[in-house]
Amino acid sequence: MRALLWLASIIAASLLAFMLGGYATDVYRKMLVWIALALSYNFLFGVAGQIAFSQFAFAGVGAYGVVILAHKLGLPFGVALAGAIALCSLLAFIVAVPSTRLEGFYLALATLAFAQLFLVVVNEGGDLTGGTGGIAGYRLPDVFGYTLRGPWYTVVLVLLVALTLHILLRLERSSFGRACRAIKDNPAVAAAMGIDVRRTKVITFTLTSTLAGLAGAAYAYVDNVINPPVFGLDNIFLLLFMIIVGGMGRPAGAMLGAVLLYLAPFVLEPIVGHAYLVLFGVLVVLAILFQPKGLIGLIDRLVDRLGPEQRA
Amino acid sequence: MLEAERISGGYGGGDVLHGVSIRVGNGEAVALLGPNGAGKSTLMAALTATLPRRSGVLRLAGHDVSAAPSHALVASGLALVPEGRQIFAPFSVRDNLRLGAMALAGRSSLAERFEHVYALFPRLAQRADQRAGAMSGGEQQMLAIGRALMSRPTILLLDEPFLGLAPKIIDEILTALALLRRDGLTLLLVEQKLPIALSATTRAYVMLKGEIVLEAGCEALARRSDIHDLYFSLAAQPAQK
Amino acid sequence: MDDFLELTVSAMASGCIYGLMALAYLIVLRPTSIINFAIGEWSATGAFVGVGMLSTLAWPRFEGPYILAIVAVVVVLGLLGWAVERLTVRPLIRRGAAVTSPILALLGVLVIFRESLTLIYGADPLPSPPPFGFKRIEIGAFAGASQQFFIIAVTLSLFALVWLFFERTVWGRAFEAVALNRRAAALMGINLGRVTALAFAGGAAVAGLAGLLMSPMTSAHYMMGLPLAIQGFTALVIGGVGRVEGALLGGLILAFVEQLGARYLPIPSGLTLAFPFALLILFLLLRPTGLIAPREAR
Amino acid sequence: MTTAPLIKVEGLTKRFGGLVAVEDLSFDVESGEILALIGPNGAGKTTTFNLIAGVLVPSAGHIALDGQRIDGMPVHRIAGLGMMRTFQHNMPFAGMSLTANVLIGSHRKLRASVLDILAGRSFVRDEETQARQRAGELIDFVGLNAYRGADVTTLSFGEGRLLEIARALAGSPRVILLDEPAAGLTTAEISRLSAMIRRIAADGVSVLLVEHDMHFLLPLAHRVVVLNFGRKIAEGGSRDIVRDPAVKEAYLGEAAGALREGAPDA
Repeated sequence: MRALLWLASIIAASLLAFMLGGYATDVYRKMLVWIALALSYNFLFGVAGQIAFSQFAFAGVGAYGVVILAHKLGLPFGVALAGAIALCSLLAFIVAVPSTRLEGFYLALATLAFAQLFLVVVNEGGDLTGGTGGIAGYRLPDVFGYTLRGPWYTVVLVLLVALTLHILLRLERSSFGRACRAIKDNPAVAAAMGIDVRRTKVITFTLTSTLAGLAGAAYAYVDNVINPPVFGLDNIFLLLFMIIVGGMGRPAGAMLGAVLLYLAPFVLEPIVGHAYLVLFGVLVVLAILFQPKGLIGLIDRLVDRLGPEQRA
Repeated sequence: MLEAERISGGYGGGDVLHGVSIRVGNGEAVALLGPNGAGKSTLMAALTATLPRRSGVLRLAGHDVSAAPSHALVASGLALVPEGRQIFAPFSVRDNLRLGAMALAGRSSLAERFEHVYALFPRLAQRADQRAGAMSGGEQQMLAIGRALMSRPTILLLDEPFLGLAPKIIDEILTALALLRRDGLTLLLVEQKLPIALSATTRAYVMLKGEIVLEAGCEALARRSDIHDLYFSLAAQPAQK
Repeated sequence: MDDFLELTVSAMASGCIYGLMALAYLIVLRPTSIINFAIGEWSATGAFVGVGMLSTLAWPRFEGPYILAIVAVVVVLGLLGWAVERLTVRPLIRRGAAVTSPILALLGVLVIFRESLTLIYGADPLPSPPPFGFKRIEIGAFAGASQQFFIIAVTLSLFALVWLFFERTVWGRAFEAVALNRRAAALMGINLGRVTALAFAGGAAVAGLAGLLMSPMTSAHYMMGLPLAIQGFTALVIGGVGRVEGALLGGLILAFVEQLGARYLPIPSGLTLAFPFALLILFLLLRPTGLIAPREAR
Repeated sequence: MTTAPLIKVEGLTKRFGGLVAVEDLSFDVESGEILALIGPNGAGKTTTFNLIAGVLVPSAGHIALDGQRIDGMPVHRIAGLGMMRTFQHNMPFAGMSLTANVLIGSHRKLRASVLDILAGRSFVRDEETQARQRAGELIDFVGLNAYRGADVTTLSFGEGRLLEIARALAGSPRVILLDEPAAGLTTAEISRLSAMIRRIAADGVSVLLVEHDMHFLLPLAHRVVVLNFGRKIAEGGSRDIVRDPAVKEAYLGEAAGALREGAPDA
């Protein structure tokens, strides 16, 4: 039953790819990447309670990694992709081991510093990273003989979201997810219950950062262009806001927040111009003040009121 | 002077205090006795609004101050010497005392307060510039009391001020409290040990498990043979209506 | 050698700005435990308020309008900081929300401020006139732009004032008392809500002043806030999150490392941008308490 | 009771700066024994409790669990060896259901790694099913089955205390440490708690508790250790302890009063 639901959702989301054209496809694809990133960030921040600012830096490692390995160094695509993801995991692990030792908001600062370092390195990477201009003019090679172009690449992105969601849901519903939530709520008590707090934090950080790297690698072939600003701090704020507005700790909330905040500018910009960003800020403050469970919490309440008997 | 009616409250989900009522008359010295865990310190926190009261009425000199925040209570004459002294260790003795007078207006009264406290505890005057945390436990306790007196309170609450002190220091502090009483200060003393309470106060409440189980004059209390059993909850708890 | 002395002046000036930003963090952080990233945007706001003031008045000479600009920045930013505390932080503290809630809410405030600045002043940088013009000044062996000396003088005076406030006034003591022991501070009759509001107002005013002082070198620009926020924080971590003098020390160390590195290390200039981050990571990992440890509560 | 003690505390000392909170304290706890630590305020009970639970590291002396030294070990490893605890102010994991809270207690017994979970290996599911079953039994045992799916923040204080106990038991502990378990409970709740603790001990689990409520504690404890000023002043059965003059003095200060009167001009 559940498997059928998954299949139906994937097919529906893929079919949409074939119906959209041109500009809409581009919007749809980027939205899928945002959803994938929001999902993994939600696990890290919403479920495990780690405030990190490095999600886009790891997406950048994935994107730059695969493009450089495949197109600058000419490695076979499969090897390049695996290499980029492995690099992500390794870097995330190196960042996580010392910084998860830090209490509270210091993790945020350490990861912020890492994210900024990554940008400096990319900007100064010369020919290898293309500097501030980034890298363009490459194309996704055939993968196992398949040419993934047009809507078919959108299907790849749908599968990316499905895979991310699948992995994170499996984790969240396991003893590991429980341990993460316990640590978020009270690390000292979690430790007293026999949970290795640091180990759990390191695994969570490494895993979600690797998923971000995968999303970044996928993003590299959306426009076949990558450049530094995409992986900067502005986007990490937006990602954070998506989760706060959608509902911290809930995958459905993260997806909802990602879709809404990604699409909102397309509606709002013609009306209010850049002021939509101010609205985002206001929305976040209001959410924290009045609706800490986010939109998904609001929907829960609505569902409760409409059909309390269904939820028992 | 101080009237607390049916105060309930506690930390987290549960109530530590179950409808506690006490009265302290003007110029009176009252003891709050009871074994540890009875809720005495929680009551002090509730009376000074450092713990949110869930229900109950608090009146100070006839005025309803149930909704007043801590700093307003201090300004209206209620001061607490908290359990464990809670002095500001890195600050000098003088700075600690000065902070005690935060609620006080006017420079002349400030000088008068310093004089008053230094007269009461001459040792504090000698150590005015010393780092408070470097003093002995007894001196720190004197500082804690002196600091509370700086706000010119009309009622002083003391939460186990004698804990862990040498008998000589205990006597010094008892003497100081007697002087304060003579000058008309109202006292509410939280204490676990009977003899000390008896020597400093005239009336006592006994608290057990968040409830007042006994109210009696100190002399009558001293004659009761079952006080020890009461502490250990072995005697039938006398119901207090 | 001349080269080095000139660099010293310029590093001192940058270090002072970083130190002011660190101080702005510190004033808020110490009594509330809240890290307020929005102070970066508040410094940008300060720059715009100051420049706005100057451009409507006559071309500034220090005797006249510039002091008005400074006053305007301090007053406007103080009010803004106070308002932000009232509207976002206080309700969260009242509710007993986790300390991350106000920090996240302040990230929302950050975006509100930055985007409002672009809406009001546009995305183009506004040139900011320095109070003493663009002439060079030489004091003994030291030489530099007049603005650099101005920054150093104002910062050192301000730090002296703030240090005196914390060490010598009862309200400064009250701030520190709240940091040491909130409950005992409340029992002294200290109004915790007022301390928090004052902390935000003071932090915002200091940040705004830093922005104004910085603006003749970079122009007032809506993007100027974030780098300042990060550099200020780095300075704070280096110096230690507990003490006023640590903020200044941290700022100076950061600036000297940056500028000496850029001048004398044989690496591409762009890479020197990495110094603050490398330094921040190093300190977070090796000495998270910073160089000057906060006072112990016991 | 078995021959070798399950917990062995020897020469335990803890200094905070100049203050000696616990000094040269030694005692044993046997398997299945209920041992209570009591003493007036400031006696060092909580410090001792935290030393044994691994929250604090002793300045001197050692603590062994079943022959293995545990002082200085990280808290989660001590729990992993089978020492579980409750907290004086209930510490439920907010935002998790009651069942999930209890399941956290079973963490030390679970073998599934992240890779096992991601690979969807079958033993992971079996393990989880078993843990859930055990959690269900424990929720029954403490009498909270009406609240299984409830948000734990809605529980009363007494119910929260029962949850703490169920959560600690979910780890199938060899020792359970109870920090003032009766504090804040009603009389009816306390008598249920007593019965529950007796049953836990009867299953061979050692119970070490810090407690103020003598009414609850004296009939319950097999043995009582009395502390004052960080030192052990008495040890023995409940009745003997209550009548011990040193204990009387520690609590009521009669001798201290006499001493004060005898002191030369102070």
